[in-house]
Amino acid sequence: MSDLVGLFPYWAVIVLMMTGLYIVIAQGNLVKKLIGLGIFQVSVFVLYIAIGVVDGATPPILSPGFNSYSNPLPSVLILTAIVVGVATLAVGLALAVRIRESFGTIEEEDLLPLTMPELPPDGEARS
Amino acid sequence: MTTADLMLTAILLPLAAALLIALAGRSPNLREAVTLAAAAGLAFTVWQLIAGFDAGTAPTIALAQILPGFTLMLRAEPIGLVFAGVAAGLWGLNSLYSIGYMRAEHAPRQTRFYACFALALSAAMAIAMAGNLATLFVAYEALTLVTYPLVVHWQTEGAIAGARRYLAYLLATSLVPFLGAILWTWSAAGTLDFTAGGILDGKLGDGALTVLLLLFAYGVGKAALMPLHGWLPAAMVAPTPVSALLHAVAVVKAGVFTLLKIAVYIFGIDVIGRGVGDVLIVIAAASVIAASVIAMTRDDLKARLAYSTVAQLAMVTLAVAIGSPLAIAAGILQLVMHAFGKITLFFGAGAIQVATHKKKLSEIAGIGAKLPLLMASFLVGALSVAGLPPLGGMWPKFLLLEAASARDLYLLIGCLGLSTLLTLGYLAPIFITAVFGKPGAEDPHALPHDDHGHGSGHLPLLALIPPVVTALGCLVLFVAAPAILRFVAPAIGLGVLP
Amino acid sequence: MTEALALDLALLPPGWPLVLAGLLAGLLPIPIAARNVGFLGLLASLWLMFMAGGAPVLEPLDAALAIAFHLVAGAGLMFAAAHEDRIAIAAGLVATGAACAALASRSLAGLMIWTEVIAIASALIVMAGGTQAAIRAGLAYLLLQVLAGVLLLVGIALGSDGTVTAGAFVLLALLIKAAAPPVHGWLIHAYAAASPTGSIFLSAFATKVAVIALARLFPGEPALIWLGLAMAVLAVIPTLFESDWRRLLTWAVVSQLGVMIAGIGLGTAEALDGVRLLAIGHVVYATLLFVVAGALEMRGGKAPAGLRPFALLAALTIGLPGLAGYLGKAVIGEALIDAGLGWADIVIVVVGAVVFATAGLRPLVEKFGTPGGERLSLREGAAALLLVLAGLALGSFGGALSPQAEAAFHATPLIVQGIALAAAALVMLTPVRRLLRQRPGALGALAVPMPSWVIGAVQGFGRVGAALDAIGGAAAGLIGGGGRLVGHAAVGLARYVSIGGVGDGVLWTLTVLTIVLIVSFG
Amino acid sequence: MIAQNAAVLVVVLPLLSAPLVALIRNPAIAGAAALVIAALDAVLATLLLCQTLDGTVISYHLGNWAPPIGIEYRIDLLAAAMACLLSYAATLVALFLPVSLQGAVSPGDRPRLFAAFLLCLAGLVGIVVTGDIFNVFVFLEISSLSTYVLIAMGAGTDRRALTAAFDYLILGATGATFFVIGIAFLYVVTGTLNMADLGERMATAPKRAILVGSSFIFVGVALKAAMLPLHRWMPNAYAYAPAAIGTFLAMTATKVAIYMLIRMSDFVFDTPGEIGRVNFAALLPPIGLAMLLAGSVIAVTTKDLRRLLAYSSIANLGLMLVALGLGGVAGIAAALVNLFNHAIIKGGMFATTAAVLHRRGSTRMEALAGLSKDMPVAFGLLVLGGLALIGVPLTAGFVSKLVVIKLAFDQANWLVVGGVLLTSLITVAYIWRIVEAGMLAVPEKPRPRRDLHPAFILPAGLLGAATLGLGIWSEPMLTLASRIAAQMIGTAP
Amino acid sequence: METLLMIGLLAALGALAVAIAFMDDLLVVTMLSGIFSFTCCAIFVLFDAPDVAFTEACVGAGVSTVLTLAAIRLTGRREKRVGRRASAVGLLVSTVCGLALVYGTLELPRFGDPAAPANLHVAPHYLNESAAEMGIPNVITSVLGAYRGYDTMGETVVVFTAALGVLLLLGGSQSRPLHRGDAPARADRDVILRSVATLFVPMTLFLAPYVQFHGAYSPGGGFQAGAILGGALILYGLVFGIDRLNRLVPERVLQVIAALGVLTYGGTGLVTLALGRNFLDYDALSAGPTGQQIGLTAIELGVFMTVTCVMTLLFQRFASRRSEP
Repeated sequence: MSDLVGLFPYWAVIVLMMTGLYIVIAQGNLVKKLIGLGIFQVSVFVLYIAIGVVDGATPPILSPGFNSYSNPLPSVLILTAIVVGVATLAVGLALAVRIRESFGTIEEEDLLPLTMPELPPDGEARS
Repeated sequence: MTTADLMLTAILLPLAAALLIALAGRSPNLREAVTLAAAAGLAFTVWQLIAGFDAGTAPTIALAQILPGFTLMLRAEPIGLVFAGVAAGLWGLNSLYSIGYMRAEHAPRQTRFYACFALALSAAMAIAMAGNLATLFVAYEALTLVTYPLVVHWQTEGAIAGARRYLAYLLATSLVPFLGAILWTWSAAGTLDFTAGGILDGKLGDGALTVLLLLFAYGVGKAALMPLHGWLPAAMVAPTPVSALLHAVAVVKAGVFTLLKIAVYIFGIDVIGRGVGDVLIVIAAASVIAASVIAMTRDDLKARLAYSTVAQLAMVTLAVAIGSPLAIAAGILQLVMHAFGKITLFFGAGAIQVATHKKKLSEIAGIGAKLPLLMASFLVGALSVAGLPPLGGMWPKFLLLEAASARDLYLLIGCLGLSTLLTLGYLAPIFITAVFGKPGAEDPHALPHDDHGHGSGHLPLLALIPPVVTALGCLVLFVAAPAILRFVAPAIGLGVLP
Repeated sequence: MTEALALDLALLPPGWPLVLAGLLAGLLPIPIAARNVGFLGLLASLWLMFMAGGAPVLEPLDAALAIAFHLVAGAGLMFAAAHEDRIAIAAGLVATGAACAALASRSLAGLMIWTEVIAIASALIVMAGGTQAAIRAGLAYLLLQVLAGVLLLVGIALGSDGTVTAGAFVLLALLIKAAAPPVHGWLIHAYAAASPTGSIFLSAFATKVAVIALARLFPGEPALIWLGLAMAVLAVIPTLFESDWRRLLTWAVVSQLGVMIAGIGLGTAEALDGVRLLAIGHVVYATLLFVVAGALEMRGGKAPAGLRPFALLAALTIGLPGLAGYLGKAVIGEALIDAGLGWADIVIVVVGAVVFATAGLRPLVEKFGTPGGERLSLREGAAALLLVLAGLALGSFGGALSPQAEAAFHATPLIVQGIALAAAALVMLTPVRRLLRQRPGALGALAVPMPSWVIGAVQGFGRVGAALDAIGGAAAGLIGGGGRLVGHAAVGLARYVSIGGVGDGVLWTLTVLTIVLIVSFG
Repeated sequence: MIAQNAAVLVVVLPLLSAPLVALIRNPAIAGAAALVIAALDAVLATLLLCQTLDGTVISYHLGNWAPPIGIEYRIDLLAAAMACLLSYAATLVALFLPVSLQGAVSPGDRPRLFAAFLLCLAGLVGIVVTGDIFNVFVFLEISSLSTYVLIAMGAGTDRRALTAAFDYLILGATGATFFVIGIAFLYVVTGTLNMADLGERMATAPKRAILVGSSFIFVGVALKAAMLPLHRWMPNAYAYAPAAIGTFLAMTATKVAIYMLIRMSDFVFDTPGEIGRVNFAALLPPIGLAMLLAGSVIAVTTKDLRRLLAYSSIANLGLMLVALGLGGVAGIAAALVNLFNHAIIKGGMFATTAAVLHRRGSTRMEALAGLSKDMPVAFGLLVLGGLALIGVPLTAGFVSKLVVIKLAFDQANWLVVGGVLLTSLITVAYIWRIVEAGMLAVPEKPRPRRDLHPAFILPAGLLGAATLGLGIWSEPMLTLASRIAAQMIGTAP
Repeated sequence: METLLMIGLLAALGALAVAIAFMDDLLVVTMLSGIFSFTCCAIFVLFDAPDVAFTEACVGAGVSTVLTLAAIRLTGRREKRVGRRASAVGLLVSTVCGLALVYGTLELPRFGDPAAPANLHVAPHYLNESAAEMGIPNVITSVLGAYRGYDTMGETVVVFTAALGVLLLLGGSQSRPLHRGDAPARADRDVILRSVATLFVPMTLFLAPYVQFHGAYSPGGGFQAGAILGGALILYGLVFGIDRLNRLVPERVLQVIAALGVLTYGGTGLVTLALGRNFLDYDALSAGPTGQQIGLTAIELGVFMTVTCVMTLLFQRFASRRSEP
């Protein structure tokens, strides 16, 4: 039972990861993919934070009266990762917008025939 | 100059010539003068090398190290010098002929043509003087590549396809079995240096050696051993001087020369002779016969000659496979003799084309009357290739017979005899049709000559002299063969000759 | 052997001026120059051979044969020049020179080399006949001679380890060259197909050199007696029925070669000298006959004035004692008698008489019936005269060449020969001869259709080649097709993995992760 | 001072100059600035190489916090050599970057593009020099983000650059996240992020977590290294990015991933060639061979020169993996020889392609017609590179292939021998398509002879010369590679 | 109790994720993902990581959601649902992979285990020594700004890179300014919204510096403060129109300040270098904790500048883009 509880956060994270990735895999809309990617990334945040938890501890802000603190390092790492995530999202969204403007769609199915390597180049500069 | 200097000169001179030719592209006369001068210079250099050769003091020149143990180095030795001599000697003639031919045909891209020709000679010289397998391989590949523009020269669809085939065969064989065999050798023997007596004895079992020898025989695709001969007929799309180069001077010769070197200095003659080469004997003999009979079916003169080359040079492979000093001597002589014979034939075929715009056996009936000297040369070349006395071509055949009889290979003797007859069987008709045939008799569709315009019957002197000279060469070589044998005898352990 | 050959090559062989002259003659564009070069070559060759200290190379009989060759060549040259037959001139000169060189050669290799040269030159002469038949015959001639040359070469090569087989190869080769049955067919077809000029040259060299070589290498080989006699008899029969003079002459040549081979088989010193003498004589009279026959043929069978005496002289030269043909045959006959083979002597005498009758007398009687041919030219006349004189000289002074020649002037042979010739004359000069009905190509079956066989063989190999080619093509196609199939499959697979939406890419990623995980756990 | 701090300056210089370059309004000045910065960076990297050549390992403590408390820059010979490769590649590309952007990117955008280029360089160098595994991730993201954007800039000539960038973004982010997940699993059982420390502490850690962690890291890096079948982003990225950027990526991006693979296998884990306790090395030769085959085979069918080169790169990466998988000092050395040589060869070819694109406006095969006539130098360089790819002797490519095959021979690994030799043939097939397209195809209209724009001459020429030079005089490269490999094996716990 | 809460929240996350997967209205999806982020925040708080929760709230739930919404305006709201071949395979592979991972977690230290290696090796140093070395109570800030300050600099650069990227993709020559009148529905006509916004924006303007400077003592710091200020500006833009935001803080200004932020951070490092110490060794600035604090302040300022400007910039680029092609 304690094992179950002790591992549950990890398993939840795994479910989240897989759901996120499944969205990326199975959903054709590029924005949706980015959202799926976001879920995937957030699941990693949860994973890290779960690693840093110490039973009965407080957040790592030193104050007298407490001597058990959670691990600060994962938090620091995840702060970084969150920023990376939003940066990636921003660039991805910008790309999606441009794709929509260039191709008229952001659905993978519709894009595939338009992006076949065999097609002649079709530059925006010229069009 | 020292031997070392001469060796470097032999390689660098054509290289420099190629550069100058490229620079002189604007002025055809200058360009061709450079070619001829370089050819003369090269012939002189190689002659100096041969004349001054002394096995005791022959130096080794290290050029570069590609990998530890895989070094580029040069060393002169008799077999290589013979090859170098042939190549250098025939280059000048071929160049003269090229000038006649290319100008008469109003060929485009002549600068590239002459430059690549010079490059090919440079590569051939490097092959000849390679001091180890690594160097030889490098030069071999270079030769393949620099001859590609020559083969594809006309750049027609057919030429492109033919050249593609040429390249595919040569690169495929050299990059897979040849390189593989080299590396295997390297791995087994720890060295790639050409060493008298070979480097593999005792390093691999006879079974492995047999496989290795086959890898080499097919890896050296330039040797055109059947069934990997397809590139040679395909390469006939090239201008005739190039075909002559491929067959006589550089490419195929480089192939069989490579095999000779491998036999003598990598395997060791005795090692092959004790049974390692037996499978190859069968393959080579079959190649001789099969290529000969296929040659009989070819109407296109150059294709016929190409298959002839396949057959004739399989004899060198055969010599390698028999594995006795006598056989190797036969191989070396065949290399020389076939060079002169076949270049004569190609000059002849090209000259026929220049003079009459005809390329096929079925079209050339009766043209000989206008070209007596040419046809006489052609005859001499054909007879020499067939191995009839008193022409140089007899020597290798004879020595091969002797070598075969020494090993009691009676079936092989039969094959060799048959091959001479077959050779006449496919070469004689060319001469006979041209000289004795009645125009139009054999080909009812043949047009009267006058329809072919300016070219009819006129043959530039420059396209005529070279075949005559090489035909005379065939004669001279008959007498000179013992001298060649004496020159190479120490290297291959051949008994004393007068 | 290599050493011996090398030595042979170190010296210029006798006859080289002729070879050179021949080459020049063939290539010089001016006919007159070609002819004159030829004469110059002949003179130079003779001078070198006999006056510049070259004589010791040759024994007297060989020297005589060499001179005969020169004379024949000279005659041929004159005759050929009259008919502007340049290839025949050139090749003939080369053949002459080579024949002389072959005579002088002391090694088998040298012999081989020069017989090959003769063969090549002769093949050219045959083909110069220009007809389809000539070309076919020429090719067959060439291939057979080369086959013989190859056998010779093999014999030499085998000879290096001294086996008996080597000898067999050499014998076989020489017999082919000497037109022994059953391979005599090449000669019949070739000589007949050649131009008249050509046949003049042809008759002289190739077979004689082979005979001399046989005499040197295989004297006293008993089998050769039988072979020779059979050859002589077999070949003489068609002469009775053949109406084409030159074809008839070719049979006669074979027949006489049979006599020579029989003599070689006997192998005594007397017989061998007889063979040599007969060879010399035969060179002269056969050529003379070909000249006459050629001259007639050139005029479409219309006899020119002045040819008939030459025909008569030619016929006489065949066998009349005191003329060229008699001496050798008589010496061989005596030798046969000495060896207790008197019946064989009878055979050769009869054969000789038949030849005299059919090749000499009967044409004389029958072929000159239609006059009106163009006048005999000076050159043709000179050619014939030269040969007649040669025959006379040989008949007169031939005895001096060999101590054995005296045997010919004993009573027996003279009487026997006289009877035989008389009988022959009797038959031919009376209507009895009509009993032997003649037609062109009679008994052609005896002249084994060699050219067809050879051409057939060549074509057969061609067919094999085509089949091989087809098989190769099919194999290449199969391999190529298979390769393409594999290639397409590979490309398809690779593209499937490589090209597509990003979702699939992530799916692949996840799949790989799963696999890696499972693999690493496992 | 600069010498002591070169370790950090080599990253910080381009990192901090990028914002400044982005602010410059004049594209010409910005381009020049980018060039100067890249060149200075190359000087710094060279300095590092000199410092580490004798086997010294530079350990630079950022913020002066000793590892594993703080972040450490740990520069051994491999890192220094990689830094050199990256910075020199950037310098050479910066030489023609402005020219190759003509017509593709509007002048106003260029300064920002140059900034992104510098950031990309900084990110890659940062990955190479760091000794902290999380720091790897941060700099990976810097380089990745800038790479996505740089690729998308190709939209000026081909709108598919956008989808290529997007695809790469999704896959790249997935890969990077995998990497972070891997770090988490390693961290949870070791408590450290310093790679050297991690390596030591892993010995006593629970195995399964290590397995999961290393699997994630392996797949994450494999994605970046375009390992089959995770290579799908790569051809599009190279083919549609602005030509100069494609050149830079071809020379650096996947190379850095391979570097990570080597680094992970050495620094963090037990045995070189192994990642975690699993012998991932065993996976590499089959994957590598599959890449060799697949890359080459597709290259034969492509219709665009840059795409062809990209697929060819996949094949060459396969060769590196094969070498790496063969293991040992020799294996790593062979992989490194391949890595550097391929960067040079492919860089030269991409640079030349960029020059062709600049003149022709297209790199489709049919656009190459007549190239040997009107751009002979460019054509010559392409052929030279092609020959090197085939593995023709006297080119660097031959050395690359030879070391691998020789090694396989010595190990009697016939599959590798056969596979590598056979793929040379397919290489011939696709290289010869270039030759035929450039030399034999007849152009629709003759063009005047206008060879490479001068800006391309130096980079393309230098790389071409190096292709030849390293093929003939390969000793420096071999020595360097074997020294690096020896050092890595030596420092492994 | 905490355990149950944790389980409940995690289960909610899972449910949200699944819901997101099956929704085809992107607007709804975006809102759900915002809720997802907020739920995460709750979990982070529960897991003793208030700083992360703070940041996730600002960045994940706030800025990300706004950016996505702005993007959806340009790309279309509806997802085209096509039955995808990959989905079944994808489901299968995800499941298998998930199971494999579950298997892989079995040996992990249990959740909250104080004896886990992660809690024993490096972290104790931060917890035990940072008070002496830094003199500030928030260990996360210490680690972020000092011990792993270099990572943070990289992170700042990542943010800057994102801005650079979006500018390259949607700005400069690629910008498609709104036509007059086709601006997105302006919310400033809604009195309530405007009033609330008028209240909120200044408040956040104050909140931001607080979070910035109090970061040493409580959750917060440059990132959070930047995100808050950026969020405030975005709110301003949302409510009062993007034109006014653009006029208030022009793109160029934002770009310059963002760059300056990076340079401030890097410059601090360079200053320490110039003072003869290692890069980002704040001891160079002053001895002991003071130096560290000076350094921390400087770099936090840099982060703040960059994050604020970049967030605003990102929103600007999306929001001020014409939607019709």
